[in-house]
Amino acid sequence: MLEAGRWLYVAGANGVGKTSLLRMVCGLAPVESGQILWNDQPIQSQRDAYRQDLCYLGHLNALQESMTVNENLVFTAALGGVAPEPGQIDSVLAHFGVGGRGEQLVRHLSQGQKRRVALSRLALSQARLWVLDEPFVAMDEAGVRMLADLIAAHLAKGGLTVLTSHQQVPIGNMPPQMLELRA
Amino acid sequence: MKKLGLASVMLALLRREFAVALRQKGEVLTPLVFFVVIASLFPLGVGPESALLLRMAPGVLWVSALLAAMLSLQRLFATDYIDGSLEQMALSGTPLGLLVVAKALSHFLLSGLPLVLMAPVLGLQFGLDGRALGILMLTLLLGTPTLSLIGSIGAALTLGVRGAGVLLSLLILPLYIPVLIFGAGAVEADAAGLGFGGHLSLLAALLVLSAFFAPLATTTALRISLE
Amino acid sequence: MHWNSVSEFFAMGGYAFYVWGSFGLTAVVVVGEVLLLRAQRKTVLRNLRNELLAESNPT
Amino acid sequence: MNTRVIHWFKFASPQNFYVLAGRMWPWFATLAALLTAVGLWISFFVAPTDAQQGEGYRIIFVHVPTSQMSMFIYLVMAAWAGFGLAFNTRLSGMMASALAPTGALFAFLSLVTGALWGKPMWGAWWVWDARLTSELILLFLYLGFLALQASIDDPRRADKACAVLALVGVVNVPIIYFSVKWWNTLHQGASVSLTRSPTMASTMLWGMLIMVVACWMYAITIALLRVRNIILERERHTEWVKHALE
Repeated sequence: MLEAGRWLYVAGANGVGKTSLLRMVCGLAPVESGQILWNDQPIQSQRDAYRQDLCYLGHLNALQESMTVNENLVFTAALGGVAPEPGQIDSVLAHFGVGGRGEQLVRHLSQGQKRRVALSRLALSQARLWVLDEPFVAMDEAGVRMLADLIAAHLAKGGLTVLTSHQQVPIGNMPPQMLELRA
Repeated sequence: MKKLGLASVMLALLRREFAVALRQKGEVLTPLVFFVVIASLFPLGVGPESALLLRMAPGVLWVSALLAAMLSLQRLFATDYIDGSLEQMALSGTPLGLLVVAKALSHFLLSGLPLVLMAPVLGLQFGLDGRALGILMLTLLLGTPTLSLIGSIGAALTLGVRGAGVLLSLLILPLYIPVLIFGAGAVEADAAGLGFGGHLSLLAALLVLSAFFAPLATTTALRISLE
Repeated sequence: MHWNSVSEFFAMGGYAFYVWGSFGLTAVVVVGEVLLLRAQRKTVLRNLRNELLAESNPT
Repeated sequence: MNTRVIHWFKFASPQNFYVLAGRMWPWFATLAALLTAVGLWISFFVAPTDAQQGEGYRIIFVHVPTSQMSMFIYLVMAAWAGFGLAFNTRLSGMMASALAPTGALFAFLSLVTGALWGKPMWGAWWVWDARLTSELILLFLYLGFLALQASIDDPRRADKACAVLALVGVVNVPIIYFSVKWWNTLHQGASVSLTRSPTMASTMLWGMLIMVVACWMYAITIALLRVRNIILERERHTEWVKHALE
C-alpha cells in the first residue's frame, strides 16, 4: 500500500527478483501470487488506463540509436499522449547536463549521456507513478543529487515512486517505505 | 504540454519509422535488391523461352515478393525489442494494437510499396503486357499489406528467439499461401478470359480479415515475448 | 474369406508394395513413437533421480 | 456452481492430471489395440475386393484415418491452446505440446500413404490435388509449431507463443483449404476424390470407421503418455515429484 506522495524502496541482494518485481508492478510480467492494485482496482482490469499513469525506466534506455535525442524524446512523449512545448526539451536536457545535444544522434553519445537522456523522459512525463530500476547506477554525485531532487519534486506534487537501488539515497526529506526482498 | 489524439500518436510512430529508415537505407534497399535478384534468377534456371516465362511471371514475382517481405519482417520489432523501446510502447497509455497497426503500415509503406513499384520493371523482363502489369501491380498493392499484417504476428512470436530468421519463414510462409494463390492467380485468370474481379475482391477480403485479427494476435504475442 | 492362399494374400492383387508399404510404414511409425516415449520417460526419470541424489548428498 | 468449477479445475493441476493420466492410459491403450486388431481383420479379410481398384484400395484403411486424425488433432491442440491463453492453466499448454508431435506424424503418414495410393491409381506419386496440398500445408503448420516450441527455452513462454500460433493456424486452415481448392479448379488439375462413391460396400465403411476410432484411442494414449513425461520434466523441482520418485 503506497500512498500519494510516498516512495517505495525495494532492497535486496542481486538476483533476488527486484527487477522481476518491478516488471510485475508495471504489468509486463504475470503475477505468480497476490495482486497489484492501482486506485483499488487490479491493474490487469485497467490496462491502458493504468499505463497512462505509469512511467517505467528499466535497465534499457529505450533510445533508438539512429535517431536524434530530440526525435527520441518527442516520440516517447507522444507514446504518453503529449507533445512537448517548443523549448521544453532543450531546458530539460540542459537541466540533466546534456544541454545542446538535442540534434545529435543517440549513437554518438556516451553511455552516461544516454542514461541522462533516458532519465530526462521522467521530466517530460505526465505519469503519476514512476517505476525506476536502478536509476542511480553509473551516475556521478551531481547526477544522483539532481535525480533525487527530481523525484522529490514529483512526490511533492502527489506522485508516487517505486525504485530499486544498490546505494541508499535520500529523496528530499521523505522517508521511504522499505521492502526488503529475500531469497 | 499539448494532449495528442490516438491518430497523432500513430502518426508519430510512422514518422519515427521513416526517420530510422532514412538513416539506415540499407535495411530498406536490401530486401528490394533481393526481390530483383530472386526474380531474375528464374529465367536463368528454366531457360529463356518466352511463352514459359510469360506463364510463370505472376507466380515468380509473387513468390519473390513473399521472400523479400520475410527478409524485412525480421527487423520489424527486433531493434525496438533490444533497445527497450518495445517495452515503452507496451507500457504506454496508447493501445498496443494501434501501435502494431502503425508498425505494419510502416512496413507496408517501406517494403511493400517499393515492391509494387518495382514489379512492372521485372514484369517487362518476363514479357508481360501493359494490362497484365497493371493487374499484377493491383494485386501486389492489395496483397502486400496483408503480408505485413500476418508477418507481424510471426515477427512478434520470434522476438529474442534462437534462429529467429529461419523460424519466422517457417511460421509465416504457410500462412501466406492464400495471398499467393489469389495474387498470382489474377493475372492468369484474366489471360484465360475469366476476369480478375473475383481475385481482387478475395484479396481485399483477406486484407480486411487480417487487419481485424492480426493486430490482436500480434499484440498478444508481443506481450508474451516481453514477459 | 476371399484369399485362396497365403501367397495370394501377400501379393495383394499386384499391389503388394503399395498396400504393405502403407500399412508397414504406419506400423513402424506407431511402434517407433511408443518406443521413443518409453525411452524419453526413462531418461526423464533417470535425470530426476540423479538430481535428487545430488541434492541429498551434498559433497 | 462454484463447487463444480473447483471440481473441474482440480484435474487442471499437473499433479492430479499426472495421476489421472497414469490411471487412464492403459484403458485407452487396450481399446486401441483391440480396435486395431478388429479393424485390420475387416480391412484384409472381410472387406471385399474393389471392382475398379482391386486390392489396392485397401490403403484407405490407413490413409483416411491418418489424414482425418491429423486435422482433428490440430483442432484439439488449438482448443487446448486457446483454453490455456484464456484461463492461464499450465496443463493446457502441456497438452497442446503433447499432441503436436503425434499430429505431425499423422500428417506425415497421411501424405506418404496418399502417395503410395496415388502411384498405382493415378500413375503419379504426387498430384497437386486440393486435399493433398492442404495436408502438406498442415504438416508445415505442425512443423512450425514444433520448431517454435523447440526454440524458446522458457516452457511457459513457449506454451503461450505456441498457443497464439496454433490459434492463428486454426483460423487460417479453412482459408488455406478453400484457396487451394479454388486454385485447383482454376488450373483444371487432377482432382481426384479420395473418399469413394456411395457404392462403397458397407463392410468397407465399417472397417474404416473402426480404424478411425482405433487411431483416436491411440492418439489419446500417446498424448497421455507424453504429457506425463512433460509434467515430470517441468515440475521436477516440486515436492510431489520428489515424493513420487521415492
